[in-house]
Amino acid sequence: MTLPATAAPPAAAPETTPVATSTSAGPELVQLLTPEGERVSHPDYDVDLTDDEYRALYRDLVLVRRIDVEATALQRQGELGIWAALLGQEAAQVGSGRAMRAQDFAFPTYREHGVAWCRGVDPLKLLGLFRGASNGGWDPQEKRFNLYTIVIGSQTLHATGYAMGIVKDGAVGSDDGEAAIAYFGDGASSQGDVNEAFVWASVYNAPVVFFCQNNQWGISTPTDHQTRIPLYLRAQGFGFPGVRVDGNDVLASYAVTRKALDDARNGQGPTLIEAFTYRMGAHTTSDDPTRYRLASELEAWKLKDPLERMRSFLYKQQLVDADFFGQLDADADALAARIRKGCLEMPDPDPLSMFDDVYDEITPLLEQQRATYEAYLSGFAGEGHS
Amino acid sequence: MTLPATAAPPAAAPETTPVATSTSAGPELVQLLTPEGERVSHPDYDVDLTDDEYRALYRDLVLVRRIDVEATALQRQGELGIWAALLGQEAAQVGSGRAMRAQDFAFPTYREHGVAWCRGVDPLKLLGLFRGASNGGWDPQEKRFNLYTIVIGSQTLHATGYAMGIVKDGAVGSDDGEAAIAYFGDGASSQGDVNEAFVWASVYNAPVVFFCQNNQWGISTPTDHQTRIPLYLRAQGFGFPGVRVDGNDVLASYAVTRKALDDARNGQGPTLIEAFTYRMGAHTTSDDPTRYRLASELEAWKLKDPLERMRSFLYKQQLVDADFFGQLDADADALAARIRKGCLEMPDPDPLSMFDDVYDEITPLLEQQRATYEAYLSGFAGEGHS
Amino acid sequence: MTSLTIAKALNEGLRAAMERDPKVLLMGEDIGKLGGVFRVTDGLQKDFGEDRVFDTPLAESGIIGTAIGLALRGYRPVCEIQFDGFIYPAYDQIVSQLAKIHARSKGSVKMPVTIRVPFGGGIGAVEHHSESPEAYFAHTAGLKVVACSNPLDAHFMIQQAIASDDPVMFFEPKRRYWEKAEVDVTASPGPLWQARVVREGTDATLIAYGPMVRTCLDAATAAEQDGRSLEVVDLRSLSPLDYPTVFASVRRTRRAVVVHEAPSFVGMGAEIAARLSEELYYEMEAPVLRVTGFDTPYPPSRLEEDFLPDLDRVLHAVDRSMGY
Amino acid sequence: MTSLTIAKALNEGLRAAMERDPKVLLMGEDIGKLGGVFRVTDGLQKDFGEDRVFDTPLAESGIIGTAIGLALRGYRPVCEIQFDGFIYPAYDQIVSQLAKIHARSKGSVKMPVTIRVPFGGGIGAVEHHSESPEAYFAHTAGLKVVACSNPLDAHFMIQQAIASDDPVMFFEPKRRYWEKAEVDVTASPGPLWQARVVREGTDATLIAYGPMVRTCLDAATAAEQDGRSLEVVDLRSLSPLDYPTVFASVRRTRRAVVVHEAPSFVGMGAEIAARLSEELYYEMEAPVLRVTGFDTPYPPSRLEEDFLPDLDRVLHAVDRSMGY
Ligand SMILES: Cc1ncc(C[n+]2csc(CCOP(=O)(O)OP(=O)(O)O)c2C)c(N)n1
Ligand SMILES: Cc1ncc(C[n+]2csc(CCOP(=O)(O)OP(=O)(O)O)c2C)c(N)n1
Ligand SMILES: [Mg+2]
Ligand SMILES: [Mg+2]
Repeated sequence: MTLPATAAPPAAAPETTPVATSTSAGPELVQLLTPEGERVSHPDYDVDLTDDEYRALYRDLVLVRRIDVEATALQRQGELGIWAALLGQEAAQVGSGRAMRAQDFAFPTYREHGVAWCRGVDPLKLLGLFRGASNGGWDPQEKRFNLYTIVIGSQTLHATGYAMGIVKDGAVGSDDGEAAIAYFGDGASSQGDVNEAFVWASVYNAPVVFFCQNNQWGISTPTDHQTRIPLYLRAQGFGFPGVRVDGNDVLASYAVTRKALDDARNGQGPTLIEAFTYRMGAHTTSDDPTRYRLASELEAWKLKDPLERMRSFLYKQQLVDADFFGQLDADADALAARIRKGCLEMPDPDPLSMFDDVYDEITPLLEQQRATYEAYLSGFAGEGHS
Repeated sequence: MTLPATAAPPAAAPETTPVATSTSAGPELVQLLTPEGERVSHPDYDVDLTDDEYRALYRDLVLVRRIDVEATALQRQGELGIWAALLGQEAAQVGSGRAMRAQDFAFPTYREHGVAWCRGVDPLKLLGLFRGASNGGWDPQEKRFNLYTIVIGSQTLHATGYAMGIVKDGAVGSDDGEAAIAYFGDGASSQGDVNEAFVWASVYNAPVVFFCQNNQWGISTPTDHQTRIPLYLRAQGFGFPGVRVDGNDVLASYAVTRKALDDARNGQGPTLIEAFTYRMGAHTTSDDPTRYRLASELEAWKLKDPLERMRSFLYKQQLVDADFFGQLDADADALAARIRKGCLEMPDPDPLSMFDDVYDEITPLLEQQRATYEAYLSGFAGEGHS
Repeated sequence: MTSLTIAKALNEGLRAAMERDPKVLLMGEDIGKLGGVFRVTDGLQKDFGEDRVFDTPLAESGIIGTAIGLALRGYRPVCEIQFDGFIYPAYDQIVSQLAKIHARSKGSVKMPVTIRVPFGGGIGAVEHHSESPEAYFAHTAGLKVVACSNPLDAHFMIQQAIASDDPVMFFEPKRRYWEKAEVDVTASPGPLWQARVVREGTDATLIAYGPMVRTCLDAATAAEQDGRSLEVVDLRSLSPLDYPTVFASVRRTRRAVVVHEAPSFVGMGAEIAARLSEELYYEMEAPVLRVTGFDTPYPPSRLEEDFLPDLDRVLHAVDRSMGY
Repeated sequence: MTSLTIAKALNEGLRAAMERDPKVLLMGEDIGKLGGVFRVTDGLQKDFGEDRVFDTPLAESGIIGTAIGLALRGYRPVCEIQFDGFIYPAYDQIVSQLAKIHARSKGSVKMPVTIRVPFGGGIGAVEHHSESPEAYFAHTAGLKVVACSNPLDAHFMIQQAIASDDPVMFFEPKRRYWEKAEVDVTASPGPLWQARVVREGTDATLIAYGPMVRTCLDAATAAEQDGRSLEVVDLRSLSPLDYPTVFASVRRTRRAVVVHEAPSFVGMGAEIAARLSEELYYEMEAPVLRVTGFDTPYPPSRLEEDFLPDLDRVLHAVDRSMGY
């Protein structure tokens, strides 16, 4: 029996100019909150949060965006080497980040500032990385949030291996079980490592959730250059469930991730979540998106802004008042000020620290290079390696 | 909307002892010839061959097996370093190999002796490789059959790139179009490269057929350690068709491959074919399958022998007589004798040839190493590199 | 003569190669509309079409693996790897496939694939964007490895690399992309595999390639004030390595310092030092010294000036060499 | 004392490591029921269960990538790469991830991952089964690289590698797997990172590791007949490299020949020659010579005896060294 293609081949040969990426995700999209902030229901997913929790989610969205805006400004002022903005992806990140339970472990790429926030990583640590003062600097074990991983896709295997370890530890099969969650992008879906992670996770039935933020772009490359069918369908080829969620809907992102993580911890194995969202800013502060995408696309997506719809929802539900927003603005200002101050005051690392953590115990070669360089720095010409 | 897993998660955790691999492939199997040699029909596939063509296919099967047997014997006698037998996979290889048209290009692994045969590669060239006299030695362009590729999976990308070149050349879109076919195993399906090839082939709609011989084993590793769903379903995740064919049925293998290649050449893009078959021998002559699989499994598969069923078919159709078999035996004997003689007489390569084809033009370093070694060999201690 | 940056000189070189041979293809991540993250392919997709200049899926093994297939089909693919640190997923396709196919086929299959790699540090980037992986490839038989250091070379070397029937790893000194020089695009370049004495001197030879050539030239200028005359050799090709030019220089100066950004241990400098020590055993006045990045991962960028060899460290090594 | 082959000594070493620490896991292709293609893990799955000794899918990047995740979870994975030539698909995970995680995390994440690699030629195998990729890893900061040459070392070094909190590339001399020696499993081994003088001599030092140690010992025995006394140093650890032991030996003999199967260009021999030439500049009587595989892809196996350094080529180099 021939298996029909799940989608027809692309009408145009793929080498023709790509059209603007899709702003509509199709009927398979899980949504609990419309762009207008209307609560809608879904047969398979729901959230039942307290008023405080709804407010807290919105607060996260606002604060995370504020961190992002401040970091972008600091980069413009020369304080950071580069910054990868999460603008537009706040809901996908906060929704999934808050869906994690304390015992879960996240494996981010380089743009998961919102997830970092949910895991209690000080935003200054993130800035330290983009400033070039460190490669992260938080303790992954303590935060249960791995260091940022820049080589596209490689962290998906780390997450899978970690999840295999959860199984070996017997920490799976109940509501107290643990799970791992791997973040990656639409572009990353093409990497061999990501697909190997799918193989391993399915074969070992590992408790890992693959959370793909399809923000429509991998730098200048639209998603239709990475796949000709919706990305959540990739999971079909490996025999585990895939789901497409509205990544600009914090409630749906929360609900879908919560379910996938709970399934994983209960022994149901992996799920692929495609969070359909949009990178509203440049790829990084070094990028110039006007070279490759239309302003109209951004305009269309602005109507789906993840903060706006949650704000409307809170209003409509009468969960907030002017005081709430006043306090939140003040908190955001304070946070931004703290970040700015911390960044400006951030010391450069000690040059000699370069030699210290290459190995668990320093090697003779590095000891010699360290000593020579120390002597060199203090103006005494050392012997040996120059 | 959650996409249900296409198969339930494995009941047992995958780390428990794998059960013997499946001998039954499920109803999705495309079959045109039962193990008993009955011709059956299939709604989507058919062959309509002349009597000569039917006989020729059987002849191929017999001769290819004879080559294999002879090579195995030569290895046992120390004439080859190793041999990777195709025993049991003759029908998948001859069926697909004969389905290729003259203009198509095949990218084999290391076990495609049957395909090599169909492409007119002298079996002695294959023996030369396993003897250590060369790494192949035929001209891939002339035979439209690439050199054997031993690093698992890597040739699938070469085939895809070649197929992209077909598109660039405009040699696609009609019955005269060209296509590439990439051979690989069930084990190979786990490699990143193979999955990247699926990404690229689908995105570029490249005229390439992925021909996976699922012979149930990757050395000692059963297929259920590589995937938890049937392998032909992998294509679903990438948006192109997948089909499972009875790889012990030469007619079905022919029909399915013919259709996939024709679809490709006509611009329909890639197809994944899973040829469900069985490695009846050891992985290679270095391997000892008694360490990891049950004799009963082999016995079950012997009932599906690809030669037997074609032989029965020919008998039943009264397409053959004793003369035919007599002549075929004589031809096989002659072929085996020629191979044996050629192998025994095969000269070792000239040691200095080692330096010649590293680059298109020899480099000074290699020139020096070559000269020094030449002097060394002739007993004159040369200067320089020793 | 036009004044060109290295990036622009490469761009023009690519253009010339594409005009000359319709089989030349450019492929890589974001090289089309964006023109690559360094704009080296700027405008080429517009002018040559999406069939010849195309964005690939995000997978480096896929890039090199399909380039091999395209080469087998008669094309001459020029692959861009976005940054040095992202070449490793393609490592198998480069060292086990691309490098060996010519030998494996006894010369019947040519592999005219060029792999462009912006390499080295000094741009304040995050991890994996400042690596110098050239030694890995130089150690691999079957590959040719070159590095340009200035706009003129950039312009011609890229064309020569593309014209080569062997696979060429083409390293571009990313922090020098915006340095300008006059380029006579009508000049006829010497062989790709030849090193060049880019500054003459008598007291010691500085041996460098890629971004460190500029550093060595600056060091030589500075040394002049102290009355020291340093010769600078730009290797240009790392594999094959033009030892005759290097030997000739060091025979004259009798002292050599090799400079590169990559770590020292089993690096290019080791090879050059080993070979010079052997061949010029009776002719040198001092051991070959190495000035290199430290044997650590590339550090966070606030420390890169400490990590990278600079003028002072080069001169310091020259002092040491003169001390023998 | 028991007489053990290298393969069996490794097997017993793995067993001891697994008994000592329940966090030790073995993973790789065909290491379970089959016991690996060289039977190094023979019987271990049976005794320790499929949870601790498991066959993986056929994907080397997956093996190393998931081992990293397991290490993060507190395990000590020991990964088998089936043959040297199949390590390259895992290259990114090894050099960009595994090697850097300790530094990246400023020491907060340990990566006690051991990667076992049967390496080198001489077994009459087909392409990709006889490679010596150690230089690639030695050039990579953050990795430790060792090679055993005899059953005793095999037994203890594998245990020490597993006990190390740093990632260790563990190279096993595949053509020596079946060589036997007496092993006292109750002995207490010296540090993993130390080279060892395995034969004393006065005229020149042969420096080798892995499979070439036996070759050098044989050469030294043969040289004795000619009245020549050769010292043999087994490096054991390639990175870090125990230069003090090497220097001490060469200070005595004043001559050195480095021997390895890998190609010479930018290989381990280059590093050792460069460093010796610098440090023992006034103390050597001849340049350091290298006896290595040629700078070609590993040839078809009928030519491997030509490619591989053998006793004669080693002695020929000694002659050359003595000629200075
Ligand atoms: C292996 C590798 N190749 C290339 C890059 C350079 N690069 C950084 S981000 C990026 C695009 C990533 O796209 P996507 O996965 O969609 O993530 P996004 O940036 O959109 O969040 C590329 C090509 C890299 N970091 N790693
Ligand atoms: C990258 C790589 N890893 C490991 C090997 C060693 N190896 C050779 S064949 C094989 C199993 C292949 O299984 P499969 O793909 O099913 O092909 P089959 O041998 O069954 O035809 C392995 C692991 C290899 N050749 N290449
Ligand atoms: Mg993206
Ligand atoms: Mg198989």
